[in-house]
Amino acid sequence: MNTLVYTFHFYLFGLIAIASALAFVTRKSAVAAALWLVNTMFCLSALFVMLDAQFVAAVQVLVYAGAIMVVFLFVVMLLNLGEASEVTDIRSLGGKLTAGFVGLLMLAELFSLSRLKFPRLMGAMTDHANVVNPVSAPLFHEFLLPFEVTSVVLLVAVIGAVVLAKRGPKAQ
Amino acid sequence: MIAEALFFSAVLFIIGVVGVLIRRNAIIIFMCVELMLTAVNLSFIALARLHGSATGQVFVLFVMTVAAAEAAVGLAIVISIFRHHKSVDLRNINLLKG
Amino acid sequence: MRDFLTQLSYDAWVLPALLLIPLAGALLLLVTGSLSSDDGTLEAAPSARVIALVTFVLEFVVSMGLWWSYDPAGARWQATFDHWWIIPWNARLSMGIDGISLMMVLLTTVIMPLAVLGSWTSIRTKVRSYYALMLVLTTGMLGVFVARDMLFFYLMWEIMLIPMYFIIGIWGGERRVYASIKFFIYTTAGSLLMLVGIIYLWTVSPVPAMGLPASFDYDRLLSIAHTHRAALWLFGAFFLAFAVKTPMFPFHTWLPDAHVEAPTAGSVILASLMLKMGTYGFLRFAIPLFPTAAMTPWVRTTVLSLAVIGIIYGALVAMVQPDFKKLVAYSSVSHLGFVVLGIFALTQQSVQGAMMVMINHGISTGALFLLIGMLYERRHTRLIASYGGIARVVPLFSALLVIVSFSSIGLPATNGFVGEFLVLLGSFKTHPFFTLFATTAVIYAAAYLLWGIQGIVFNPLDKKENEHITDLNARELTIMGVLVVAIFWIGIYPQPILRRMESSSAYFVHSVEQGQADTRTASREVR
Amino acid sequence: MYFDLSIPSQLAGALLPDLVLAIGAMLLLLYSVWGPATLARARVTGILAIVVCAASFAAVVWVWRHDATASNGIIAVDAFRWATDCIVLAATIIASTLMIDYSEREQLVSAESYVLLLLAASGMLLLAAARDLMVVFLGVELMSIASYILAGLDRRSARGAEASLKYFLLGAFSACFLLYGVALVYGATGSTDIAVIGTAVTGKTFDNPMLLAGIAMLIIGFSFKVAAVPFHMWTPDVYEGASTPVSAFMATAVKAAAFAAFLRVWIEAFPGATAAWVHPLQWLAVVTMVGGNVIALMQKNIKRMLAYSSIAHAGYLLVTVVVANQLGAAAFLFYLVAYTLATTGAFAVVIALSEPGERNESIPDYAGLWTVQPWLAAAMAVFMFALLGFPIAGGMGFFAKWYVIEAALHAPQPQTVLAVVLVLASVISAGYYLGVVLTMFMKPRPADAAAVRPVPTGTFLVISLSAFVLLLFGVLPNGFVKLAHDSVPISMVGTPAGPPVTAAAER
Amino acid sequence: MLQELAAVDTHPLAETAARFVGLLPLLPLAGFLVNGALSLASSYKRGPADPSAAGAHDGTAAEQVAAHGSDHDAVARHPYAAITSVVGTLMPALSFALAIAIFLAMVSAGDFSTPYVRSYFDWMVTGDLQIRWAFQLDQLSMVMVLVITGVGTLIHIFSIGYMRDDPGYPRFFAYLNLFVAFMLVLVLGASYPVMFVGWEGVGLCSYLLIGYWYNVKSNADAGLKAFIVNRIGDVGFLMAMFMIFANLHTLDITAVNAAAPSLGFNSALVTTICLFLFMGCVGKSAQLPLYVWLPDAMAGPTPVSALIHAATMVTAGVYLIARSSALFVMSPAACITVAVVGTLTALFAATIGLKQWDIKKVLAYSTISQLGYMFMGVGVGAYAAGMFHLITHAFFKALLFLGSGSVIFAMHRAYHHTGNHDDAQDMRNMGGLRKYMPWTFALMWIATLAIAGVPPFSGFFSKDGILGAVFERAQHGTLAEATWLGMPGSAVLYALYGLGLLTALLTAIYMTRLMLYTFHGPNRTGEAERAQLREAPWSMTGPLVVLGVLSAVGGWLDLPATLPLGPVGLLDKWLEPVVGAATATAAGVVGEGVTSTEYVLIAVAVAIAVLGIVIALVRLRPAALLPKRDALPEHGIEKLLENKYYIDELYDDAIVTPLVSGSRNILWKGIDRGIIDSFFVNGSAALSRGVGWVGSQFQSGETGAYAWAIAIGALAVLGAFTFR
Repeated sequence: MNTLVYTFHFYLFGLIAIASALAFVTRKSAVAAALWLVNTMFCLSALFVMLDAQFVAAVQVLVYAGAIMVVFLFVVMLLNLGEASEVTDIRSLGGKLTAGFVGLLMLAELFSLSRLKFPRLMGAMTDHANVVNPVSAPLFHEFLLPFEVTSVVLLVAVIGAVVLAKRGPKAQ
Repeated sequence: MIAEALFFSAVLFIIGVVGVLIRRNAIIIFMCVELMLTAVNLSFIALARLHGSATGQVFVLFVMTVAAAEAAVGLAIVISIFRHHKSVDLRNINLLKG
Repeated sequence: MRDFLTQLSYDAWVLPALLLIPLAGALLLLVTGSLSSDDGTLEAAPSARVIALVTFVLEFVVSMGLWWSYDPAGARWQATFDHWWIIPWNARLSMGIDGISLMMVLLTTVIMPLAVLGSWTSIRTKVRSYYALMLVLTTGMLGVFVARDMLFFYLMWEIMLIPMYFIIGIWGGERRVYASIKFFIYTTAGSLLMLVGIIYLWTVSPVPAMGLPASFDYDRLLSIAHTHRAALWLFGAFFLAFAVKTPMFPFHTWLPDAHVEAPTAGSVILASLMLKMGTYGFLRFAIPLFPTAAMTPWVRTTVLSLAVIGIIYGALVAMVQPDFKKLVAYSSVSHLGFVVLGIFALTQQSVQGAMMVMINHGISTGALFLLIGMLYERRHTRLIASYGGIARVVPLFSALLVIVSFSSIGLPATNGFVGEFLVLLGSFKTHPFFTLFATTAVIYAAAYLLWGIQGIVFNPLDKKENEHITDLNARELTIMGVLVVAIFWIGIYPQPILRRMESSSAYFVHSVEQGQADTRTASREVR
Repeated sequence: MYFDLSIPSQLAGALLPDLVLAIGAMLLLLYSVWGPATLARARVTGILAIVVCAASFAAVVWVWRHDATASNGIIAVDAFRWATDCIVLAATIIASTLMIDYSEREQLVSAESYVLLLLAASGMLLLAAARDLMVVFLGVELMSIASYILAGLDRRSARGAEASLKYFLLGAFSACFLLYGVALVYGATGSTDIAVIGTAVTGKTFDNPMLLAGIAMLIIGFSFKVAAVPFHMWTPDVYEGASTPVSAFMATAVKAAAFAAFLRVWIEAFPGATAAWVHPLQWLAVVTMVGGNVIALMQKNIKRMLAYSSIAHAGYLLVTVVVANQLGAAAFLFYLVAYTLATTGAFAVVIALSEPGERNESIPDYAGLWTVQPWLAAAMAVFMFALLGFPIAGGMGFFAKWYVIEAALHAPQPQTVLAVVLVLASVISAGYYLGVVLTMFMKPRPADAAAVRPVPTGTFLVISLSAFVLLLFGVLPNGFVKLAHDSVPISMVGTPAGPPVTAAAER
Repeated sequence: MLQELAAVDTHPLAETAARFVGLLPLLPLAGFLVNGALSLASSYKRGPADPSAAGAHDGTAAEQVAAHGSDHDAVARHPYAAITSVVGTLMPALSFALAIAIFLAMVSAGDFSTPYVRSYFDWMVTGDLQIRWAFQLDQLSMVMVLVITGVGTLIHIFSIGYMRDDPGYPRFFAYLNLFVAFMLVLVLGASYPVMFVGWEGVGLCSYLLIGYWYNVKSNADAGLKAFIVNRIGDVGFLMAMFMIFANLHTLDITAVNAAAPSLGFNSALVTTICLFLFMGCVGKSAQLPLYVWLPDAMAGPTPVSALIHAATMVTAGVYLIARSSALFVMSPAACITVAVVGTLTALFAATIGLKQWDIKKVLAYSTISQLGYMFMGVGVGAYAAGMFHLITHAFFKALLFLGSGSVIFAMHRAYHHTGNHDDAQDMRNMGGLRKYMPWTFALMWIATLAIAGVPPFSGFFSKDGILGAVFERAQHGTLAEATWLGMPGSAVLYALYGLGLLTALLTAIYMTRLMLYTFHGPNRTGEAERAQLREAPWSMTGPLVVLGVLSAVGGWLDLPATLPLGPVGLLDKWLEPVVGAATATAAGVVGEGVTSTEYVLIAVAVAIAVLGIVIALVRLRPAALLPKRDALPEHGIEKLLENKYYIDELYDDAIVTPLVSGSRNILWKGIDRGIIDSFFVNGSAALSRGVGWVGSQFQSGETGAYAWAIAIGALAVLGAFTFR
C-alpha cells in the first residue's frame, strides 16, 4: 500500500515535471516559460525527497526555485522582455520537428546505452532524522577542496557580474 | 524507483536540449540549460540512492552553486548584450561569423 | 696531396666544416647590414655578393680535398664525423661520405659559386637576404648528402625547402607566388609521409636482446628485416617523397612552374642539385632500406614504367613548349627518368650511369639555365618565338648554347653521353624492353633541344630588338668556361669519377641483390 | 616529499602553487579596486599579476624539484601536473604581458582582467591536478566562467559582448553534457575518484552500458572545451571577438588545461574500456584535424585563422588522447610547449601590428611586412612554420609533431592511419600558414598601408623569446624531450615511454 | 694525352708510322680549334659588366651588326681568311700525308691478320664493361682513312675558292675540319662506342654544315631534320651495342668479331643485333625509309654536299656493316634484308632522280641510289665489292658535286652581278654551259659515264662487281639457301639483280638528263647574266681535275678476273684479312675460274648503261625547256615523281604533325595541365578550399546553429557508442 502510494506519487511528480518542462520550452512568453520551469523545479525537489535527499531538496527549492529563477525573472523584467512580443522566438515547425527528432534519437541512444542493468541496490540512508549529516560530513572532509573551490567560483561570478553589468564607457 | 528517476532525468535533459535547439531567446536558452543541470541533479540523487553513498548529493550541491554562479555571470552577459543590441534574440547577434 | 691532407687531419673536420662555413657566411651577411629593402638594393649593399662568393669559393676549396682524400678502395664510409645530438632519442650528428655522396658534395660546391656569379647582376633587390638564403640552402643540401642519421637527414631534407621557397617567391617571375607555394606544398606532401616512415623505422629499431637502443643510425636501420607488407608501405612512403623531388611522372608538375618562375640561380640550384636529392634518396634510402619491397616484381615494373614514361613524356612535352626555360624544365623530367631507370635496373653499369647522369644533368642543365638567364637579363623574355638568328649578334653565347645543348642531348664525347649510355647499357641486361623505349628518347631529346636552339640562335634575325643584344662578358664567360670544361672532361675522361663511385655502387647493387635473395630464401622456408 | 592528502594541512601543502596563485589573485583584486581605475593602476596590477604567476611558477618548480609524492586522493601530485602547471602559468604570464600592452593601446582600463586571468589560471591548475571528476567539473567551471567574462571584458565592444554570450551559452550547454557524463560514470562505478573508476573499469565490467553512455557524454563535454570538430564552432567567433591577449590565453592555456584533464581521465580512468572509445575518438581526431585545417584555408582575418589553426591542433593533440599512454602524455606535453609558444607568439605579432579598435587584422594587411619590419616578419614566419611543424625554421614545432607521430606509431595498437592523416592534414595547413608567410614576404607593401608603430616592450619580449626558444630547442631539443619524457604521470601503469634508450647511447 | 698505356706491342705495325695513328684525327681537330677560335674572335663583342642595366644599346654595336649584313651580300673577305685557308687546308693535308705514310708502312709490313690497336686511356670502365679510347688500324679502316683524308683535302682546297667571300669563312673551315676529325674517329674506333663518337660527331658536323647559312629558316630546318632522322637510326646502333654487350660482354670490335659465332648461326639474337645495326646504317646512309634528310641536306654549301653527303659520311653505314661482317654473316636473314632495302632504295631514289630540277637534288637522289647499291653489295656478303663502289663513288660523286658547285658558283656570280633573284641551282635556268665552262663540262661527263657504268670508267667496275656478286650469291651460298619472309633466298636475290639492272638503266637516264639540261642546248640563264658566266678559278677546278682522273681510272683498283687489264682484285686481296672470312662464309662453295655467265652479265650491264644514255639523248629535248619561272606544272606520274612521291608530306602528316600536336594538346595541355595539374594538384587544393568553404558557411554566426552542431555531434558520438 505504502509502496503503491509512493510509486504513484513518484510517477505523478515525474510526469508533472516532464509536462511542465514541455510547457516551459514551448511557451512564447519568457515569464510564462520561467514559471513553468519553477514548477518543474518544485516537482523535482519532491522527487529528491522521495529519493532520500531531503536536504538537497530543500536547497533545490531555496536556491533554484527561489533564488536563481527569481534572478531570471528579474532580468526578464528589467530588459522588458516579459511580453511575448518576439513571436519568432521559437523556431518554425520544421525546426521544432527536427529538434524533436534529434531529441528522440538522443533519448533512444541514451536508453539503448543505459539499459539500466544496475549492480545491487543499496539500502536507503536510514537515518531520516539526521538528513544533513550524511551530506555535510563528506563535504567538509573528503570534498573539502571542491567545497573551497566553489567559493572561488562564486567570487569569480561576483567579479564577473560587476565587471560586465556595470555601466562602463559608452558603447562604440 | 531508481530506473524511473533516471528515466525522468534523461527525458528532462533531452527536453532541455530540445529547448536549446528551438529557442532563440538567449535568456530562455539559458533557462533550458538550467533545466538540463537540474535533470542531471536528479540522476545524481537517484544514483546516490542506488549506491547508498552521499557523494552524489554533495555533487548536487556543487552543481547548484555553479549554476548560481553561472546565472550571475550569464545574466550579466545578457544585460551587456542587450546594451549593444537592444535585443536578446540570437538571430540579431551575429557580427562574428565565417 | 693525400699526405698533406692527413697532416691537417682533414677527414676529421671537413664535413662539419662544410656545413658550417655557409652558415657562418650567412651570419656574416646578417650582421653586416639590414635585411629590409630600403637599403637592400645592389647599389646599397655591393659587399653582400662578394661575401657570398668568397664563402662559396672557400667552401669549394675546402671540399676539393675530398677528391684526393677519398680512397675508392678504402672503407665504405669515409671522413666520418659523429657527435651527440638529441640524447633521449639517440639521434646523432652522424656524417660520412661514400662514392655517391662524394660526387654530390663536390657537384654542390662547384655549382654554388657559379650560381652566385649567375646572380651577380640580375638580383638587384634585397641582395643580402638573397645570398644569405643561398648559403643556408647550401648547408641543407650538403647535409642531405652527408647525413648518416635519419633524423639529421630528414631535417636537412626539409630545411632546403624554405630558402628555395623564398628564393622563388621573392625574386621569381610573374607567377612566383603560385609557383613557390606549389613547390613547397608538393614537396612537403611527399616528404611528410616519409617522416612517418622514418619514425616507424625508429620505433622498430631497438634490439632488446642485444641491448641496442632505438636508433636513427643508417647502418643499423639497414639491418632491420621488415615483413613484406610493412616493407611495401614503408617503401611507398619513401618512394613518394623521392619521386616528387626527382620528379617522376606523374609527380612532376611542380617542376615546370618552379623552374620557370625561379630566378636564374634558383633554377640552376633546383635543377642541378635539388632534383638529385630525390634520386640520391632512392640510392641511399628507399631501395637499400627496403630491398624486398623495391625489388618486388610489380613494384619494380611500376617504377620502371613510370621512369620510362617520364623519359618519353618529358621529352615530348618539352618539344612543344614555347618558353625555353620550361622546355629545359621538362627535359629534366626526361633526364631524371634515366636516373631512375638506371637505379632500378640494378646493374653495376646502370647504377654508375645513373650517378653519372645525376652529375651531368647538374652540369648541362645548370649551364642551360644559366645561359637562358643571361639572355633573359638582356631581353627580358624567355619565349623562343621572340628570338631568332641571334647567332650573328652574340656568336659566343650561341656557340656555348649549342655546345651545352649537345651535351644535354648526349652527344658522344660530351658528358651527357657517358651517363645515358651507361644507364641504357646496364639496364638492357635486366630490362631490355624498357631500355628500348628509353633509348628512343635520344630522338626526342634532339628534337626538342635543337628545335629550341634553332628558334633562338638560328633562323632569320627578323626582330629589331634582337639586333642590339650584347654578347657575354668576362664574368659570364668564366661561369660557362668552368662548365664547358667539365662537359668535355667528363665526356672524354670520366674514369676518375667512375672509379671513385665504383665501389659504392657495387656495394649498392650487391647489398640490394643480397637483401632480395635473403627474403626469397626466407619465404621459401616459410612455405 | 610526501603528502597525505587526507590531512588538510598536507593537502594545502600539495596545493602550494594553486594557493599561491589563488591567494595572490585575491590580494590583487583588493589592490586593483582599492583606488581609482586608471591605466597606470591597471598596468601595475598587470605587472603584479605577472609576479604572482612567477611566484606560483617558482612554487611549482620547487615542489617538482623535491620530487613530491602523495597518497591517492582528490588531487594528483606528479610530474605531469607540474609540467602542465608550468605551461599554463607560462601562457598566463605571456597573456598578462600582452594584456598590458594591449590595454594601453586600446585605452582599456580594466585591472580586473588580470585578476580574472589569475583566477582562470587557478581553475586550470586545478584541472591539471584533478583526480576526481568532481574537481574536474569545478575546475572546468572555474576556468570557463572566468573565460566567459574575459571574452566580454571590453564593454565598449559589441563583438566582445557577442563573443562572451556565445561562449557562455554554448559553454554552459556543453557543461551539462560533461556533467551528465560524470553522473553516469558515477552511477556505473559508484565513485567519482578517477583511481577508483580506473580499477572498476576493467574488461569484466566493460559491458556496463551506463558506463559507455557516461564515457560518451564525457567525450562530448571535453570535446567542446578543447574545441574538437563539430563542437568547435564557438572557437573562431570567440577568438575573433575577444581581445587579442584573451584569445591567446584561450587558445593556449584553456586548451592546455582542458586537454590535461581529458588526458589524465582517459589514461587513468578508462584504459579498461579502450575498445569502446577508441573508434569514436579516432574519428573525432580525424574530423578535427581535417576540418580545422580546411576551414582555416578560407579565412581572411588572422585571428579567425589562428582559431581554426588551434582547432586543427586540437585534432593533433587528440591523437595523444587516443594513444592514452605514457608516451602519449609525454608527446602531449612536448607538443603543448611548442604549440603554446608558437600560438602566443603569433597572437603577439597580431597585437604588435593591429591598430586601435582591432583594425588591421586581416591577412592582406600584412602584405610586404618584410620590407618595413623584417624581424617581425621573420618571427611571424617562424611561428607559422612552427605551427606547420616544419623543421629548423619552425623549430620545436617539428619535434612536437614528430613526438605525436611517434606516440601514435608506438602505441600498443599503432595508430598508423592517424599518423598519416596527421601529416596529410599538415600538408593542408601549409596552405594557410604559408599564405601568411607569402603575404608578408612576397606581396608588395600597398602604398596606403598604415605605418607600423614601434613594438611595445612586453610584446617584443614575448615575440623574441618565443621565437628564440622555439628555434633553439628546434635544433637541440634535448632538454625538453627529456623533461617531457620524465613528466608522465607517475601513477600511470602501462607501456614505457618510448623505446628504451640506454646510457650507452649517451656517450 | 698520347702517353702510351698499352703494354709492349709486338704487332708488325708497332714501330712504324702507324704509332702516330692518334694524330690522324687530332690534326684536323687542331684545325677546328684554331678556326673555331678565329671565328669567334672575329665576331665577338664583349658584353657589358651588368647586362640587366637598361640602355645597353650603344650605337657602335648596332652599326657593326649592320655592317655584317646578310651573309650572301657581303663582299669583303674575312679578316682571318688567309690564316684560315692555310690552317684549314693544311691540317687535313697533313693527315692525308700521315695516312699515306701509314699505308706505305702497312704495305711493307705485308700480310697481317690482326688489326693494330692502339689504346690511349680508359673511357668507361666499370664492372665488366671495359671501354677505352683506342684506335684500330687495319686494311679496311686504312682504305677509309685514305678516302676521307684524300677526298677531304681536295674538297678543302675547292672550298677556299668556293667560300672565299663568305663572312663565316673560318667557321666553315672549322666545321669542315671537325668533320674530318670525327669521320676519322669513326673509321678508326677500336670499339663500337668509340666508333659511335665519330658516328654521332659527323652527324653533328652535318647538322652544323647543312644549317651553315642558318639565317634562312629552311636551311636550319634541314639541319635539324638531318640530325633527328640520323638519331632515329642511332637508336638502332645503340640497341645493337646493348645487345652485343649483354651477350658477349665486350664492345671491342675485334673481340666481338671473334666471339660472334658463339651467338649461333641464324639465331634470332644475332638477326636482331644485325637488324638494329642496320637501322643505324639506314639512318646514316639515307636508305629507305630514313632517306628523307639527305635531299634536304643539299641546303648546305656544295663542298659539304660533296664531302659529307656523298663521299664520306653517308657511306659510314656501309663501312659499319663491313666492319661487323662477322656478325652479319651469322644471319642470312639480316643480310638479305640489307640487300633488299639497299636495292629498293636504289630503285626508288633513281625514279625520283628522273624528275628533279634542282641540280643538287638530282645528285642527292643519285647518291641515295648509289648507296643502295653499296648496301646491295655488303648485304649479299660482297664486302670488298661494296667497299669498292664506296671508293669509286667517293671519286665520281665528289666530282659531280664539286662540278655542280662550280656551275652554281658561276650561276650565282652571274645572278649576283645583275641583282637577279632566280634560282641558281635549277637546271631549267641553265643550259648550254659547255661554252662557258668547258673544263667543268668535260670532267662532269667523265663522272657521268662513271656513274652510269660505262667501261672503262671506275663506276663500271664497281657496279658490275656488286651486280655480279648478287647474281653469284643467288646461285649458291648461305643466302641462297636461306629463306626470307617465307621466300627462298635465291629467288629474292635474282629479283634484286633484276631491279639492280633496272636501276642502272635509270641511273644512266637521269645522269644524261642532268648533263643535257645543264651543259647542252641553248642557254636559259638570261641575256644580261649570260655575259657573266665563266669557269671558276683554278683553286676550284684543280681538285676537279684530280677527281676526274681518279673517276676515270679508279676501276683499276679492283679489276675483275674476267677483265684482266692489269693486276686483278687488288682491293679484294687488300681487304682479305678483314672481310675475307665473312665473304667466304657468305659465298659458300666458290666455283674456280671464269665462267661464260660472267661475260654475259658484263655485256648486259654495259648494254643497259648505253641504252640508258641513248634513251635520254633521244627522248629529251633541252631546246624545248623553259626557264623555271615560265615552267608549266607537271601532271600524272611526272608530278608524282617531281614531288618525290609525297613522302615528305606523308611523314609530316602521319608522324610529325600528330606527334607534335599530340604532345601539345594531349600530353601537355591534356594530361599535364589538365589532368595532373588542374584535376589532381589544383583540384585537391580546390577540394580542400571547397570543403573549407562549406564548413565556413555553417559558421553562420547564429548561436542556435552552433548548438545544433553540438547536438548533432553529440548524437553522432552517442551513436558511435550505441552502434559500436
